[in-house]
Amino acid sequence: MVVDIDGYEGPLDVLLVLARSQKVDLTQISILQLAEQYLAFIAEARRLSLEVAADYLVMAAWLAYLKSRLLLPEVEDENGPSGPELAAHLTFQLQRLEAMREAAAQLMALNRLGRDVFERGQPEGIRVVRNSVYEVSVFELLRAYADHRVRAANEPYSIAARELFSMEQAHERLRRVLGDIPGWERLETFLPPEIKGTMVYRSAVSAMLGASLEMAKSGQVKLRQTQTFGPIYMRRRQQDDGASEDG
Amino acid sequence: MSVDQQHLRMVEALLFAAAEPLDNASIQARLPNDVDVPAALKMLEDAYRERGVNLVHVAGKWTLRTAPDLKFLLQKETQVTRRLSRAATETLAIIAYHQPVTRAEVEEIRGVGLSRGTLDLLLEIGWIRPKGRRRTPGRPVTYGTTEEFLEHFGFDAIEELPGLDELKASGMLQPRPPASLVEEVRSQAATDRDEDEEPVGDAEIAEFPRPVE
Amino acid sequence: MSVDQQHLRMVEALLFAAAEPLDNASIQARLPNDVDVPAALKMLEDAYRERGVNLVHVAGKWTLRTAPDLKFLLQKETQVTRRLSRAATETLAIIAYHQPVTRAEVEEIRGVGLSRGTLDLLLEIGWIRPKGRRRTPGRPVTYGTTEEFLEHFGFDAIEELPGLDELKASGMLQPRPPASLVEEVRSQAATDRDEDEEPVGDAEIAEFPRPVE
Repeated sequence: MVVDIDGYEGPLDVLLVLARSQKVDLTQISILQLAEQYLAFIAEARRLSLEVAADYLVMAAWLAYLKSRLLLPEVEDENGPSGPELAAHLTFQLQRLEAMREAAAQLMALNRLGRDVFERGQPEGIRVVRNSVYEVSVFELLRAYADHRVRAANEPYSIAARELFSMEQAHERLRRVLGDIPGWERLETFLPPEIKGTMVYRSAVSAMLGASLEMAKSGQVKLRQTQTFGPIYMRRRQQDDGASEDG
Repeated sequence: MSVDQQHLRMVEALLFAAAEPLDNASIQARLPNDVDVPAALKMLEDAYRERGVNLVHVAGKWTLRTAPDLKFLLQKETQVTRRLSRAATETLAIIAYHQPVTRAEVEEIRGVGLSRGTLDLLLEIGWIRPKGRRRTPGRPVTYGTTEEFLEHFGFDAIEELPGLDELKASGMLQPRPPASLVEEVRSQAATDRDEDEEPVGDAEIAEFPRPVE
Repeated sequence: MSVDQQHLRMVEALLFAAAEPLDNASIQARLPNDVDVPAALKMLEDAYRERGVNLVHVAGKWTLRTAPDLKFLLQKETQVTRRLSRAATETLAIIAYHQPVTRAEVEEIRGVGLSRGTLDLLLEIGWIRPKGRRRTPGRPVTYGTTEEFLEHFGFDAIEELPGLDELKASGMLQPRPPASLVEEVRSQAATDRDEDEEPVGDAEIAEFPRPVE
C-alpha cells in the first residue's frame, strides 16, 4: 500500500478515499471494514516512520473503539450512543463531506462572471442608488480593525503612569492650609477631601507625611506621634515653641 | 404607466452603461415616472434572449452579460482567474449550503481544522461575510454568502444553488444522520458481526473522543 | 464567407465585453475564418441604430455607446460614491468596537491624533453619533455607531461584529494579539456605559451636527 499522508485533508478525507475503494454506495459501506482499512493505513504510515498528525491518530483510536463496539452485541440501556449509532454518524459525515465536495465542484463549474460570462467592458458608470455616498465593505471595516490591532500588538508596551498624589502637591497643599491650623490636628485631616481610591489615598498620606517632615525640618510645623503606628498630629510652629519636642 | 419604444431605449441605455447590476428602484429613479420599468425589463429580457448578450437577473438585480455559450470566444481574452485551493472551494460550498454556519461547524463537516487564511481569503474576495452570532455558548460568529457571491455565480437567490433541494431532502444539511441511515447501518453491522470471527482486542481502549460536536 | 445569426451574436458579445474599441482585424482574429466581419458589423450597426445603445465607429475602431440623445440619463449620475480614507475607516472600526468612546480615547488607541475632519465626516455620513458624556474631568462626549451604520454593514446588532478571537481565527490577525482584548474592552465599555455615563441632554445635542438622513 502506498501511504501518502500529505495528500489528504484530514482523517475524514482518508476515510472517504478508503470508503470509495469499497466500490459501493456510501450508504452500503461496511464501517467495520472501513475501520480496519484505516487502521491498516495508519499502521503502514507509522511503519514507514511518516509523521502522522495527532488528529489522524485520534481517529484511529476512535475507530478501534468503534470496531469493538460493532463486534460486540448491542447492549440495551447503555449510556450514550450505541455502536450502530456511532457508525451511522460516521457514514453520515462521509456522505455529507462527499455531498459538499460535489456541490463545490458544481459551483465552480457554473458559468462564472469574468471567466465564462462577461460584463460590459466599458461601462459608463451607472450604479445602484445607495443611501450612502461613502462606500466601505464589511471586510474593509474588519480589516482596518485587524490591521490596527496587529500594529498595536507589535508596538512596545508602555506602562501608563498611575495617578498618584505627589510630594509637590502635598507641599503645596500644606503651605496653603497652614495658616488655618490653630492647634494639633491629625495629619489626615489635611488631605484634600476629593481624594478617592485606595491607591491615590495611600499615596496622598505618604506624600503628606513626607512633606510635613520636610516642613518640620525647616521649622514651619511641629509633628507629634504618641505611639508606634499611632496617629500623627501636626500644628503650625508658633513663636514660643521650643525646637526639640517633635516625636 | 406604459412601455413605448423610447422607454425601452432608456432602460437599455441604463443597463448598458451600468457598472454593476441594477435593481428596479435604481432604474426607476433615473426614469420618468410614467415608465413601467418591470414591463420594460421583461420585454428587453425577451428581446435579448437569443442574442450574443443576455439580460439576466442576479441577486435580485438586472444586468447584461455575454451569452454563456459564447464563452469559448471570450475566455481567450481573460487573464487567468486565481484558482482557489480545494480547502477554499469546499469551505465556500459548505458556507453556501449550510449558512448561517460557524467556523467550528465548517471544520466538523470537513473533519479537519481550517487553516488560517481560508476564511480570510473568502472574506477578501467578498463571497462570504459574518452574518450574526449563534445562540450557543460562546456565541460564535456565523458566516453566510454575499450578493457578490450570487453575482459571480449567476444566482438570483441562494435557493438556486445546484442540488439544494435534494441535499435538504436527503438530510445532508442537518447536523445529525437521518433515522433511516441509523437503521441501515445497524443491519449492516449485524451482518458484519456474523461474518467476522476475528477476536476483538479491547484492552487499550478506555475513553476516546468522539469525532462529532 | 457569410453572416448568420450566430456570427452576429459572436461579434455582439465581443464588442460588449471588450475593454476598448476593436478594429476589424482584432475582431476577425477572434472569430472563425468563415465570418464576414465587415458585413456583420454593418448589420449590427443597422440593428442598433434606433436603440438605446448604438454601434459606433470611432478612430477606425468599433464600440458600443449610449445613444447621444439619452446621455442626459447618465449625466444625472452626479452622486459619485467615494471611498473612505484609511484613517476614517480605522476610526470608524475603533468606534464600533470600543463604543462608547471619546475622541481622546480614539486618539490614544490609534496612537495618533485625529484630524478635525475625520469625526466630522463620520458624523456627517451618519455612521456615528454622540452617545453621552463621560463622568470624568471635562465631561468629554462619547461616540457610538448608529442604525445607519448597522444598515450599511448589514448587521442586526453591534454585538454581531466578529470579536478579536474570531478575526484571528479567520486569518485576519496574523500575529498573536494580547488575549481577547476586545472582550475586555467590550465589558469595560458596558461598565462605563452604566456607571460613567449620563445620556446627552437635548440641549447638548444641539451643538453637534445631526447625522444626515
